[in-house]
Amino acid sequence: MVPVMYYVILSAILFIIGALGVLIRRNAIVVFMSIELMLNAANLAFVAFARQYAATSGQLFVFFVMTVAAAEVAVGLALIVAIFKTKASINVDQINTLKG
Amino acid sequence: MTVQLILFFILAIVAVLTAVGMLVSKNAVYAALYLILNFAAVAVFYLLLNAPFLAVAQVTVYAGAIMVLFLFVIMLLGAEKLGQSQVQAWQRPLAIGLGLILAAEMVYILVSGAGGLVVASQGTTINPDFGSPANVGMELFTKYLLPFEVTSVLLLVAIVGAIVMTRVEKK
Amino acid sequence: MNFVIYPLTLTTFFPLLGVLIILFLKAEHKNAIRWVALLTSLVTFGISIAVLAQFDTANPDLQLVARAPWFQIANWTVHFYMAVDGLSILLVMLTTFLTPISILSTWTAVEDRVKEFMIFFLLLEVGMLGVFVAQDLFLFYVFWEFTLVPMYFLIGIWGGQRRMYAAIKFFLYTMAGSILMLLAILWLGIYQGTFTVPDLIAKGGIPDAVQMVLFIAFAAAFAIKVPMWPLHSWLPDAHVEAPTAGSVILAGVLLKMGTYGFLRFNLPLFPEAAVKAAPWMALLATIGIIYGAAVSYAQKDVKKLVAYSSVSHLGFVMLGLFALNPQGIAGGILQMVNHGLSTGALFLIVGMIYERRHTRDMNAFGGLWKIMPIYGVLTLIVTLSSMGLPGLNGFVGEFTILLGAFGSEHISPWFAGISAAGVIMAAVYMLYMFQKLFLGPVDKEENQALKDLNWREIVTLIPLLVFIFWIGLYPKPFFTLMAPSVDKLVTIIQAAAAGLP
Amino acid sequence: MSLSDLVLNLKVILPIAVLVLWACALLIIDLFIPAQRKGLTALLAALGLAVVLGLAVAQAGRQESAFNDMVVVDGFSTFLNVLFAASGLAGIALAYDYLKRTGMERGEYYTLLMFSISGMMLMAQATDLIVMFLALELLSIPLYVLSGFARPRADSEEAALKYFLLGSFSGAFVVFGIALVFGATGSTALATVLEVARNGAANLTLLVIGAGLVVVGLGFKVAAVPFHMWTPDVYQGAPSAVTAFMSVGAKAGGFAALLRIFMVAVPSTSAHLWLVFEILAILTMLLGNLVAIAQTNIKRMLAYSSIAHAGYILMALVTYGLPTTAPIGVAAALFYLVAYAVTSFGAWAVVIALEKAEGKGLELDDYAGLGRKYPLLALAMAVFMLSFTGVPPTLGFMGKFYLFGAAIHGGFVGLALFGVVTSLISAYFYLRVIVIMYMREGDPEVSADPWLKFTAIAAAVLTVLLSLAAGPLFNLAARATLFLN
Amino acid sequence: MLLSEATNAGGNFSLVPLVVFFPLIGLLLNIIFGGRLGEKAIGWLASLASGLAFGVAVLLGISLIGSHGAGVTVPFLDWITIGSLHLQWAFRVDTLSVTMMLVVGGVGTLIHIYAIGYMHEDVRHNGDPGRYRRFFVFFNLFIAAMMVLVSADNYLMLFVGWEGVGLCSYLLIGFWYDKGKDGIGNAIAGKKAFITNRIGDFGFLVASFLMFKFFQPLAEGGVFSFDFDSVAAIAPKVASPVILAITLFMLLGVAGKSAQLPLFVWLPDAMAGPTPVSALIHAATMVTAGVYLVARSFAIYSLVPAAQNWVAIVGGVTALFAATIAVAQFDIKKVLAYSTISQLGFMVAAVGMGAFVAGMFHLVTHAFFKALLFLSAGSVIQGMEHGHHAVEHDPLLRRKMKQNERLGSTHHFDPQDMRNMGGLRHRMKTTYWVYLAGALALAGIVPWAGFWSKDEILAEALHLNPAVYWLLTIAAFFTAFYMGRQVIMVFFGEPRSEPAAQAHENPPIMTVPLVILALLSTFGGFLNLPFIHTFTHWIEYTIHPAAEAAEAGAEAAAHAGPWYMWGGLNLIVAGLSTLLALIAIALAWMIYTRRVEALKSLPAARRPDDPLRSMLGPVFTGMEHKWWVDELYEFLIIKPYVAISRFLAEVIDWKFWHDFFHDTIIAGGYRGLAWIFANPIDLGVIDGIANGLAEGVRGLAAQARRIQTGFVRNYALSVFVGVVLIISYLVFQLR
Repeated sequence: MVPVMYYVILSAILFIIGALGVLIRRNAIVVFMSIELMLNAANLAFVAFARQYAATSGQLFVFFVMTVAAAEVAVGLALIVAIFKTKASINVDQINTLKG
Repeated sequence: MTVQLILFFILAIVAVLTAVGMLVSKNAVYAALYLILNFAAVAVFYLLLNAPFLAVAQVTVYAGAIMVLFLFVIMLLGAEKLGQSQVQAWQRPLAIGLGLILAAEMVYILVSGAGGLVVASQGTTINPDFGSPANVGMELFTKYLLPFEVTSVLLLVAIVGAIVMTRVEKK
Repeated sequence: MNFVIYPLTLTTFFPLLGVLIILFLKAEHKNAIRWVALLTSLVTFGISIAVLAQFDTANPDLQLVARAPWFQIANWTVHFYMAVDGLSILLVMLTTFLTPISILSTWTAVEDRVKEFMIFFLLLEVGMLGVFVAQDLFLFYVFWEFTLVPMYFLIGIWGGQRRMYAAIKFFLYTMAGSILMLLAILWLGIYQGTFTVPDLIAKGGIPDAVQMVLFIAFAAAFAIKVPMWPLHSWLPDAHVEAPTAGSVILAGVLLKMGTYGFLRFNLPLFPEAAVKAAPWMALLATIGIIYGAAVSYAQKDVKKLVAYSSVSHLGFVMLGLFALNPQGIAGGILQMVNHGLSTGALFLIVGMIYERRHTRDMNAFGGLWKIMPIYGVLTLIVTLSSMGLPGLNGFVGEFTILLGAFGSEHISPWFAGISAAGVIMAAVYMLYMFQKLFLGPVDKEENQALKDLNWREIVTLIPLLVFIFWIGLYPKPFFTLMAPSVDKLVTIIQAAAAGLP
Repeated sequence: MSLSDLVLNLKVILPIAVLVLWACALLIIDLFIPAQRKGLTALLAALGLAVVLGLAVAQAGRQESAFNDMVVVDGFSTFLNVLFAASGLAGIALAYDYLKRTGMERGEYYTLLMFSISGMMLMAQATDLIVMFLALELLSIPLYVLSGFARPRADSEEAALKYFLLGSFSGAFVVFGIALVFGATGSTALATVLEVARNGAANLTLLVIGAGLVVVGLGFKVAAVPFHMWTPDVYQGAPSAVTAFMSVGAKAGGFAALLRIFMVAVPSTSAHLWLVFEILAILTMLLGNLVAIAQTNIKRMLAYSSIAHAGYILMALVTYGLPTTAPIGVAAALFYLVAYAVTSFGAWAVVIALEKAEGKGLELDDYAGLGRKYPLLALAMAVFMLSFTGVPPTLGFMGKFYLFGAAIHGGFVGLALFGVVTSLISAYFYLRVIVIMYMREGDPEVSADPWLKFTAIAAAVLTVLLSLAAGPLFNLAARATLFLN
Repeated sequence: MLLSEATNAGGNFSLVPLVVFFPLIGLLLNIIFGGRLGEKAIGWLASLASGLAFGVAVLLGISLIGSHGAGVTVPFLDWITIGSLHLQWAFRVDTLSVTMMLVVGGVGTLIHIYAIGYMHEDVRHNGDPGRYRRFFVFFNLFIAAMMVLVSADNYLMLFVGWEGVGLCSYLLIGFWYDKGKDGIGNAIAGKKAFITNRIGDFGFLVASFLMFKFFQPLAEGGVFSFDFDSVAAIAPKVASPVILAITLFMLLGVAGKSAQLPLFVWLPDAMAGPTPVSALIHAATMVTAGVYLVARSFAIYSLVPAAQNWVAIVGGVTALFAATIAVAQFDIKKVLAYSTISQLGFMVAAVGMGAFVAGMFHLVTHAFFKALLFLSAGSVIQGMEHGHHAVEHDPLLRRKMKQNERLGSTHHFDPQDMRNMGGLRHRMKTTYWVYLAGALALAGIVPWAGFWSKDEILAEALHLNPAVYWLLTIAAFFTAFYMGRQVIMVFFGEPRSEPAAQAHENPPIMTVPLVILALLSTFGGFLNLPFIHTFTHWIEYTIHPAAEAAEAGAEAAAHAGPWYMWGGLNLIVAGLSTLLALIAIALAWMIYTRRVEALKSLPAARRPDDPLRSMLGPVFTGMEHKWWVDELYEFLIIKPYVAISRFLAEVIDWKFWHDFFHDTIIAGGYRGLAWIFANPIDLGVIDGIANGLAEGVRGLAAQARRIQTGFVRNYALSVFVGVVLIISYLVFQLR
């Protein structure tokens, strides 16, 4: 039996890697994927805790998060496509006309 | 060391490595593929954690549908690679430093502060039905009826939003 | 609830009726607007006389009380609580008295945006009256802050060259002080359980250390408003840039709000702290007196000179208040009125010449007495009043203040002694001003053809002069009005002082 | 769950249900409304919102939960629901002519707006972290889209992308935080979390860290420093009508969640987290007000101003662990939200009135001479600026009075001091607007839109009158904290 | 007690408020109706007002005789009542105040009448006839204020009159405010008078504060009213250092008003006023107020010998000091001005020593003869102006005058310069004779008034304070000398200028008052003849206790003293002073007739304008320049004050408080902070630094532009930093 905390630690590490992806990557799509990784990491923690407490609610939360992720992806990718049409770039570093 | 533990470590290494791979790969397509691998590894964890329904959903919805969509958009936009630029170069080391600090803190606090959980988990017996699609579905449509309905609205909104964002205006 | 027709509420809010009427007048009908404003303020003055008639001079407590719970926040009840006593009745009268005079003074001076001007002016009157009659700290604060707004516009829109700078500075400085007071008010309301002043005084029992902090928080608001040295830096700007009527009201009433605040709140609410702080306040007051007088003398701009003289004069008021004895406090109150009359009149006078010559540089004048004899004589009387010539109002105030300060148990007689030298210095800068403007030969071409005062201008000044003489020769009615309340206040302070080690 | 049960449960979320259904219906109806007459959609949406407002008001005094304790109706939720519905109406009023003028009039605008409102209302009613998270997303996703509604204007798209990426990013923190809270207590239901924590059965470490991460995510929504950086860019880039709505709705939604989670579920973390809130509040007030001074674009200035106001409301959260002060804090925060909403909508109405189709007219200098040319509009704007500053007699002052009072009641005098000092700082840039309007000469142009003017003037009148007769509003806000008992 | 009740007190005492009200009514009538009245009517109306006041004073005097000198207090109105302070408008009628009222009313009325004629000319000469009315309004105001001063029952009411007369002095000195040096000289002189007086008043005020602080607790019922009686009653119970302080501060007031050292400097400048003003205010009445004050306060001065000594020394030194300056003046009025200062010194010394009666006596006689001298000087000046006028309108004479070596231009002719006069005794006979009477009175020649009063002072001084006696005696010698010099220079010899040769006598409206005053100056001394002592007894009704102490010796000596005491007159003192006076006059005669003749042989360029100049050298220069006191004050007080106030105003207040502190520290700090937050911190100070490190040195401006990021990743970093900080804090907390 693997201690639950191992999963949680793993999920924390994955979460942080995801966050780093947001901070480091310049490709809007990759940034977005990193966010997905973060959500995924959180999900892992949820499932682990659900197992710990034998509570289905944890698993259901994961289910909802997946749905939300899907919704976000729909909107997000549409947005990226739209931006690409206007700016011909999805480099977040080039999207900085608003500032100050 | 049990088999489960060995399996865990192997998979954990895979998960971390694929995540790092996503982080560092120059090509967005590679990044997406790494991520799919990562999701797959996580799906196996779900199985280990008595969540078969979620494991399936993870593979189909996440690794399948969502990531395919990503790949599709990457290809569509031809945005596999971005040109090199030095803009914000300073942010990378800073972010990594901060990330390492945070990771250290999390590990420390989870190991030391949340230790009680580890012990408690040992003896827990699990209903064999736990996490099965039937069980999850039952919960979903009774106790979690409202959130479930909300997700439907959410998806509707997402659809409308996606259309609004991409529809070509007829002038 | 017959609040609307209650004397004090009616006095306070009556100008709003004028505001309403003016709102429905066309901006082009300037004279109609002026008349409405003037009549409104005159009626307000009339109502305030009715208030005075109902005022019982023998009663030391708050009178003509209009009190009702206003609203409740958490379990802190805020009251709509208006009342007057001997400490405030004169200031109420001063406000209603100066407002019509100021409005009259703008008759030809303000041609631009008359409608807005009059609206702001009447709103200002509401705010000022509210400050003097509010007996609930919250209500008081609302009026206190509210006065900033119309004054801000008066300076900012109808002011001189650097009006924006002056307006913002005025607003920020005064607000800087009052926000600390807001915290102190909250503290009192929350920990003492009431916002009404009489209840707070009755409750008492604030620990010494806290009392000092609260004292300072209140003092910050009032000291800036007064303004006490060294917080006076906004005053010359505000005065110089403000239009004449604004200056009159600013000097005549708004500054009094600060000294009144000390009187109404700092002294009775925190008597122990007041006793302890008295030497420091007296020190600042004394520095203000001497400093203001010295700085006035070096000014070239008449209005600035008068502005700095206010620093000096209000130093006297503060010195009197913190003498913490009947002579000092009564003198202080009277000196508030005196300063309102004299300095108000001086600003009117400066405004009159500015309207004719569009400069306030003293070097541009000289020998005006010959050209404008009536103007000269009226100015002379006001000048003398301002420098405290016995027989005129200024002397009565300054003398009683100094007498009180010299005899005070709480502050050193040195303060009074040094401040008395301020009387000499007042003569120096006032006579200098008079000399620069009115004496000597008429050596400037532009001054040759100046017209003497017209009837309207004389009418604006005469009421002030009447009071200048009246208070100087027979101030008894004024002292009678305030005496019981002052005695009561002194009793409170004495009791507190007796409890101190 | 039987049908009658369902009906009973639905009654609790009736306003939301009606709103969502009406929005779905409108999606379809909109298809049949010709492009030139999208105003009709607006009117229909407004109608729906008005009905929802009525329903929300009708819920007053009710106190019951539904859907297995997923949602609740109580004073708190009713108060906020009314606020959200009213904000929606104001948002439509502001958008009505603006969309036409700027050529982005499409029916989806209104349906998205309504969906977003439904998310906010759900947020106010949610008593389970799952629902809360979903509500957060339901609130946010339409706003992401609306921010980019001026597509293909680059500003607007950029705003949308920034908002979206950062929103999702911070959303992930919320999810992870909830996961930790779940890990600490084994439940996502607020009541259970509270109970477990109270019994000492919860893992405090996980609970505190989880709560801390939730603060991050929601702090982003309410634009607390240092999670605020999206605000100016998004406020500037998004269509002004959206910004106006967002500045009120998103913030109120975020605070609804923060208040409910921290007051109801995890007061046990206050020993660890109150300082975090205090520092966030201080930083937010300070930075928001300071940076606003340096702005020349009115939208950016209002953005920083909205950051600052979030700081003031955060003051209420600092008190969340004190049983006697917390209700006062909640009431004060709710009151302040109303004050802020009224003032903010008014100010944005003026901004929109001056904005030109090509995005010009947003610099502060464009306001020169407004006082002379459009006295009523300028007067209204002056009232809003004074209310933002906190000068009586305005709602803004009442709100600050209440908030500072709560802080002092809780013993946070230093925090209150920061509050007043930053208010003073804020006076500087708010007054500058007045200075420019009244004391400089200029020739501004205003689009004569009755709805805008109505909104502005009504807001101004409300700002002043409500402050003078604030008693009922204070009572409502105070009663809205009943859930804490 | 009101007026009606006071009437029952008996006699005419209740009329006393009228001494104030008559002049006030007069001035009000002139203000209101003066515009429609002719000059004559205005003048006579004012004179009538003053005359009526005098009439009331006479009635009061008669009543006092009737009541055997018992004074009364006539309350009129409450003034200031606060707690333990109770001030009244109340009038005091006793022999001391009535004496002053008589002097003020009598001399005042005469000068009013004189001024009717004098001002008629003066306003025309100065080219503004419109000011005629104003003059009489001010004059009546002065009488009213002076009456308030002398009839006051308490120190504060006295102070009202005290400052009131100061105001009138200011107004009348600056009456020709557009004339004088640079057109503003007169106005400045007025201001100088007022401010110098204010310095004195400061002393008065502090004295009154001290009085209140220490007398009030001892007062009956704890209520102190500053009235003379209660002050006198309480004073012995108060610690003597306090009394000393009070008296010394009061002395400062006295020095200011009565032009004593060190505050005398304003009086010579005050001569800028029209001559009747100098006569009435700056010789006869106002300046004696200080003497009156000390006499009034005899009860407290008597308690502290140290203070008395100080007062006496101040008086004595001033008397001598001013007398020396008077010797070297050329302006006819300046001589008289310094003479006035000197004579005031006599009086102050007298009252200081405790010889209150002698001081008051000299005050009265001095009022007569000094008013006379000033008025006759005015007559001389106007005569000279007539002469000048005649010269201006006669081309022949004008040419003649042009040739006059010392007067380059006729426009700068000074009708007051004695060097332009001479020989006037033939052209202005009346003036000459009355002037002579005045001069003899002042010089102290038997039997003119000055002899009796001055001699009484000297006799008392010998007895009470020998040092002061010698000071005064020498001063008396100088007095006789400069009067001799003046009379000779003005009236004797040959006319030294064309106008002097053309001068002529003034109309009777001016000369009649002169004659009356001359008679008073001649016979005024008989008020207090040896053996009879009418005046002494009169005053002693009021200054009884002090008189007992101070004059007991003199009285005793009068009856049982050595051979040289003759009915209260010290024959040795009288003889010595008379002898000295005669010697001085003789000396003056020698120098200014003989010596002048002798000097005529010198060429005009090298001929000194005054023979003394060559005889005394630098001493004369010193005297001529008033021992440079004005310059000293300018250097020590005025310049520093102006510099300090400039410094405070321009540097401290404006540059520091206003600009630096407000604009730089507060506003600038505020803006700077805002900028830092807005730009580097909010948008990446880190960016700027890191870029700088990574990319080397680049222009700061470029950096500033570049750090306006707008990068979404920076924003995310900000969020992340927040997360790390919060988690770190929590980890630290939970540890």
